[in-house]
Amino acid sequence: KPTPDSAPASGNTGGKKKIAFVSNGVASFWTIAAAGVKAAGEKAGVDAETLMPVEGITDQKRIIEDLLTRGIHGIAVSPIDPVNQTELLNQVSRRTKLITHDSDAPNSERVLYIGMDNYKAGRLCGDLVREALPNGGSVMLFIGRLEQDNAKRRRQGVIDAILGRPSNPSNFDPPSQVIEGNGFKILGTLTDQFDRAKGKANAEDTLAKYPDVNCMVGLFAYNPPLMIEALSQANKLGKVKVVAFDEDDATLDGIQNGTVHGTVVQNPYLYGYKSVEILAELAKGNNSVVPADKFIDIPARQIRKDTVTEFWADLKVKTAPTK
Amino acid sequence: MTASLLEAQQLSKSFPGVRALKGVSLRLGASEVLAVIGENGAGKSTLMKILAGVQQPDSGQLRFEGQVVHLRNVQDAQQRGIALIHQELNLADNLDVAANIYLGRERRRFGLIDTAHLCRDASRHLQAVGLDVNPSTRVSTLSIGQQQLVEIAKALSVQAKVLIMDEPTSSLSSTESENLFRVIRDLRSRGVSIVYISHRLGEVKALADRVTVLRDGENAGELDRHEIRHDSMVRMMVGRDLSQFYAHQPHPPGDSALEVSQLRTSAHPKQELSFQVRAGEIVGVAGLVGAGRTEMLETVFGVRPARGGSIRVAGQLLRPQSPLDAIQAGLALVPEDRKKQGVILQMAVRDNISLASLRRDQHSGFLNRQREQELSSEMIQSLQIKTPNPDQFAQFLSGGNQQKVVLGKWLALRPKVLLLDEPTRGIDVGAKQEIYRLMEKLSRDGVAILFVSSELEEILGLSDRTIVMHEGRITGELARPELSEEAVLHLATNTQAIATT
Amino acid sequence: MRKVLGISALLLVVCVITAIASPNFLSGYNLENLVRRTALFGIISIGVAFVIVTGGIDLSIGSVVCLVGCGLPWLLATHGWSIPGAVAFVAVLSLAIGLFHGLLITKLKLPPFVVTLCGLLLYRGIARGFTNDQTVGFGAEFKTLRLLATGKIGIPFIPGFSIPAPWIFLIVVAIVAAVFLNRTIYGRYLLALGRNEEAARYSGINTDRMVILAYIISSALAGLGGLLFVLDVNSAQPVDFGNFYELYAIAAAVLGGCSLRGGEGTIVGVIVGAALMQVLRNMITLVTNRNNIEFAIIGAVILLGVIADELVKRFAARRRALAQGG
Amino acid sequence: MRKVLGISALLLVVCVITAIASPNFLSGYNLENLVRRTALFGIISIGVAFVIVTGGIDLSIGSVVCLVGCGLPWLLATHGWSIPGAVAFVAVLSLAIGLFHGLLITKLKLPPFVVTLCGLLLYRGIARGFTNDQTVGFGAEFKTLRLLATGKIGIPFIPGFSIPAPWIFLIVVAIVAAVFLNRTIYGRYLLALGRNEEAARYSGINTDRMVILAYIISSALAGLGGLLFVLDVNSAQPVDFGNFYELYAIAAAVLGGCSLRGGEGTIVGVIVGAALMQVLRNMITLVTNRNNIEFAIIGAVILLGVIADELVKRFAARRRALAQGG
Ligand SMILES: Nc1ncnc2c1ncn2[C@@H]1O[C@H](COP(=O)(O)OP(=O)(O)OP(=O)(O)O)[C@@H](O)[C@H]1O
Ligand SMILES: Nc1ncnc2c1ncn2[C@@H]1O[C@H](COP(=O)(O)OP(=O)(O)OP(=O)(O)O)[C@@H](O)[C@H]1O
Ligand SMILES: [Mg+2]
Ligand SMILES: [Mg+2]
Repeated sequence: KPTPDSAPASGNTGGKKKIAFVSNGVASFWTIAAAGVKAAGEKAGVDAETLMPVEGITDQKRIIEDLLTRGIHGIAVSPIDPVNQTELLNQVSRRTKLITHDSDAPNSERVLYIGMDNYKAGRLCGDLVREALPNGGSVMLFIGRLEQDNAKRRRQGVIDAILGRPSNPSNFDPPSQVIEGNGFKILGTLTDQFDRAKGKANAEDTLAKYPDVNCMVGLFAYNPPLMIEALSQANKLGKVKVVAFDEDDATLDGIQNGTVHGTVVQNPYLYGYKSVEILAELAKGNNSVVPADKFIDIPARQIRKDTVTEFWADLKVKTAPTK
Repeated sequence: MTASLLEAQQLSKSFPGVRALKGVSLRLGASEVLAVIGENGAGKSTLMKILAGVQQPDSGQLRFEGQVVHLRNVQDAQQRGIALIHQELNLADNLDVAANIYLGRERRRFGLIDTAHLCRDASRHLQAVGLDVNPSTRVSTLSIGQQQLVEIAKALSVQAKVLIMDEPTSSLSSTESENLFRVIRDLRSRGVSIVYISHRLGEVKALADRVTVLRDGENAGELDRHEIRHDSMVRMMVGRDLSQFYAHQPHPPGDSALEVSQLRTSAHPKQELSFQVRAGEIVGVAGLVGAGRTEMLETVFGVRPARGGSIRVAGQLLRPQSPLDAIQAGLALVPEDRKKQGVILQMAVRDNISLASLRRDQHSGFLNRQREQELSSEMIQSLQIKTPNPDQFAQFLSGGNQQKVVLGKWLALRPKVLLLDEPTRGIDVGAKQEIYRLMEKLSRDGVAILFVSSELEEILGLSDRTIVMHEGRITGELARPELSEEAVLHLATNTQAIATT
Repeated sequence: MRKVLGISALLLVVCVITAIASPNFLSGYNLENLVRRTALFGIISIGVAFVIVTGGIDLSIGSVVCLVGCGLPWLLATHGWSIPGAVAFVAVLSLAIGLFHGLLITKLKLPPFVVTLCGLLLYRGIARGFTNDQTVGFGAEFKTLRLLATGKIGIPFIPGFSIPAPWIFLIVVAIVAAVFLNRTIYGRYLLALGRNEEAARYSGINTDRMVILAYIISSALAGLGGLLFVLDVNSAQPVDFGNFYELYAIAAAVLGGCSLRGGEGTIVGVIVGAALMQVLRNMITLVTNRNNIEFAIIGAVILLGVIADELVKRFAARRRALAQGG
Repeated sequence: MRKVLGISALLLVVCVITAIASPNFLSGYNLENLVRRTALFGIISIGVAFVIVTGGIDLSIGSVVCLVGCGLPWLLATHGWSIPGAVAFVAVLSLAIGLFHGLLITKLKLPPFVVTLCGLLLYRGIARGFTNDQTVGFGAEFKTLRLLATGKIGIPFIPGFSIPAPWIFLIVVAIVAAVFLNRTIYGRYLLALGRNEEAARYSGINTDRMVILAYIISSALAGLGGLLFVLDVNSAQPVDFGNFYELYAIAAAVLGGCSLRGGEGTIVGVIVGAALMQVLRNMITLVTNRNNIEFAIIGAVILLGVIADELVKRFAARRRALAQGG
């Protein structure tokens, strides 16, 4: 066992409890979560804040270390690389209350995991593709990055559902391979490293390379809007089916006016809200909030034309700036 | 005739567009001072670079101590005992004097540089060349003349058998030069052979045992000790006779063109400088290296801020914040360091010449290409600039021709007051004559000329009046009748000021 | 010209290879896309070329793209400014940034690398600050304004290909820039001071003012680029919008014959350089099925290109020397 | 020395402010973290300082960090190489990269900016290629090897603070580098050729060899940095591992008094520069509630720092001149 570290186990005594919510990067998705964090923090009477690392895993580690220095009563982390970060997470869990959200680290000593199963969500998305193309067709996938665990699983879920394979989250199809089956042809997976101009270029290049492509699937929040842009500039809106992930305004707008078949939404607001709520309880010493399977499921949902208006209105209320 | 120590046989060397050497031969005996002379661009520096391993010949061979040698690089040459002082300064000015002197030959103790030892050795060589600075001074704080002395000290420290000096005195005044000659004679008496290049024929006469003359990249002839005379050298170099020396014909000056009173410069803020130059007058400024002459010109020209005092050009008060202000008032300055301040090496000769006049000749912001072309052809012709065409980059011109390009740039402006800082530095006799004639013509046209020179001959021959400086102040002014070598030297070295005007 | 020749040859080779490998490369749609992307990157590359000509460097370009790209939709969509107001504001902002850089570099003599590196950190940070890391965009509005980037002008006799609007911007910017650099005294001043600042100053050139001007041009064109980029893609995320674009811009300028030592540069070359980078990226997506080695390929092609260029140059020089010597 | 003084003063000010604002800043745990991060960044900054001293630049550092950082776990964990084999391999790889850069820059006379920019694109691309964009890491294994980065050495009389192992690496590297640069002939050659390459060559120095050596040192230390970084964080993603580190390294070197014109640099200054950047980031997380303006603050502080430094220098010069003139 390592020697006990000298970090202050808790922050300044007296004041409010401090809770931190650490994302795996910077995105609108996380700003919705931050709204949940804030709301729950106010409700529970704790100091809750959201931190987003810019530079990947090194940066996430640094932020977590600095939070421990500052003294924190509870921390919710979306580990970028759950397998290799187990040790770091274990160190954290020895000093403060740790939960994981969005992406789990099952082998670590985290108290519980809040989130959804990305593979399952991916399958929901794949089902939307099959709905959009009842007679099959060619599909191109777009995603920011592939090396993140949640991205990999999400993409795999889409592929497996499209091909009608049985559920097996440990599948992995190489991104450069063309996969055929079940009447579908998955042309490939293009990444853009969060460069939007590149993301749009990927969609355009797909239209150039495969003028007859039937469906485009955008798996990171900003991908579908870029696909819509490319399609509209190519006058192909409506001719190529669009299936989306997450709840960007342009995506929801597209569903409303029929250019996007549907999207799969997670509930980042609840990730943030639940994380803070539970950490606040844990910090008080109330362990009864921990379920037996240490998993709080916040399932993904499919949004189609019929449900989009209601969903959007609710989202606007939750993320409205509170004065 | 002594046995030859270093021999070059039929060396040829071409650069893109130029054949610099066409089968040149040269012979250097033991313990002799061989002067190599020739017009600008004759190929002297190229030949020397080949002798010192800096460049390799296209054909021909070298013999050293009777053996055929191939000098692939500088180390090869240094190991054999051949050292070169380059025409242009080549110092790392971020390092101190001692580090520069021993660069590449540092003495080490336990693998580390023995700084104390280096400084001790360096100060010996500095003393020899008469440079009184601490060996641990950063070179960037030294004036050009001082840097040149550092270069010489560096070459001395090599303990070479053959020491090649390419225009070592071009920015030295007579005192430092005399010092150098003493060193050279001393070296010769200790068995060192010296190749000496200079455009100052007086020096050649005083020093050389033998003279080799180059013309257009070929041998033009040799002179033995007893044949070395001014006219014989000039004839061989230029291929014809030139009048002995250009003697200035004074003519009555006009109104005051430049009036400087109580000017204080940033280098010597305690000294006040006052003088006047009238239209059509040529005023020389003499002094030792570091006397503050360059500072003075640069302050008048707005390169450096004045600390006080006033400048009037044709009666108008001028407060130059930049050279642009000075130029617009009718001033022009041919700066001392042509490589840094004068010429833009990677730019065509034409563009260099037109650079300062662009503003005047512009068509509401657009270039006037035709005028540029005219100006540059005019200057190339009147200054006899040796260049294959006006599009040639200045960097491929010989040093002297670069200097003419700089002169051309300023003459193209037709200034009212022309400030010249060592205008003939590194220029051959023929071109010098041209420049003197030009100065004469300009002064007849009413241009006021203030020129700094470390060549006493030039000061004596050209100036209507001479200002002498010492340590930042004007120690005296000599009108033409009082002008003599002794008088100038007295004022330049003696701190006791003689009452001015 | 010689320098432009080498890079143009490389561009041609890459185009021919791609056209053979992918029949869709020469489709009107793909060419339109390529032209638009080249135009966007070309504009920012021309800007940085001016700074490089002075012997300086501008690392802040990507962040200026980000600041303008996030600032414009933020002002328009989030804060309801009028279009003229918002555009004028980001324009003035870009100019002010260039002025700020130029003043620090000339008056305080700070190294351009440091000043613009701080700019790189600062402006993106500011954009992240005011947007609070939220994605900003136009949604379905401002269609007319967006025509600046998404509009197309049909050509009568080539069906299937229309000129993307950014290309018009690029052509105008390029012509003005080329005339400025080669035909005006100020361009000559820039070239002169880029090679020898001191000599230029002694020749009566107000070098400080010219250097400041170069940084203003660079920031202004980065701002224009940022505006067109965001109008094209419709939304911007402050964390990554324009990331690394300074490197692409500098690479395009250098490929196009700008010397980082200053004093050299041609506008045509810069555009060809920008086009080369875009064609390479396009090629990788069209021809291969994996785009994760895209940067490796771009790096390798550029490197091989400059190596080949250098070797050809040497070979030619040797041939000439031999011909002359014999 | 004067240059180091300014930046040290700035570091001190930032430390004092942070210590006042956050009582935990001076805790042993935090100091340990700071020392470890400074050590990691300090090592790569010292490397680039050598290149900067020659008047060159190395933009490939971040990508070398990535290549080594991904390559090591890939060889060890994914391919089961032995520890000595894998470490030797990445070491040789780093040296070879430096050699490659140096040869292109000296023998082919390609500009360092271009060569290392291509390196930046190339090496990360290669890492992405061989890992297929997958995260690589050590998992729970290689604990002993990882002690190189995670180990701590207790100090008898300061409880609660132990020296992180990377600090030992930094100290060794720094001492060797400082002696090399200031006391050996090779260091002197580097300084000389950085200011005036021709003068150095005319003095019989094999300048090409020295320049190559500088690039080898830079890549080697980037490789060492990459190794320690990945041992510290336990896994690496080829897409972002080491992203922008070249800029941080160059910024640290320049802050620490290296002139990008070459010929100047102190090792101590570089370490202080690296420390300043780390303390700033630490401060932002400890003191403020938002870390998205972190880069804005770093940029602003560096900029204010160099501006203040310049103004103080000028003020002092004016005082001296006045004293003299009066
Ligand atoms: N690197 C080069 N590239 C092209 N041409 C060159 C180069 N070096 C010298 N030349 C040319 O070779 C010729 C001889 O030049 P060199 O420098 O040897 O003349 P020089 O006799 O030393 O003249 P000066 O008295 O002016 O110093 C000149 O025409 C010059 O322009
Ligand atoms: N850049 C500089 N930095 C510091 N001191 C300088 C600088 N330039 C000149 N000096 C010093 O100022 C004094 C005057 O130098 P200046 O060059 O004006 O003299 P000069 O009479 O023209 O001599 P020279 O013939 O060497 O040019 C000298 O002592 C010199 O060392
Ligand atoms: Mg010469
Ligand atoms: Mg002088």
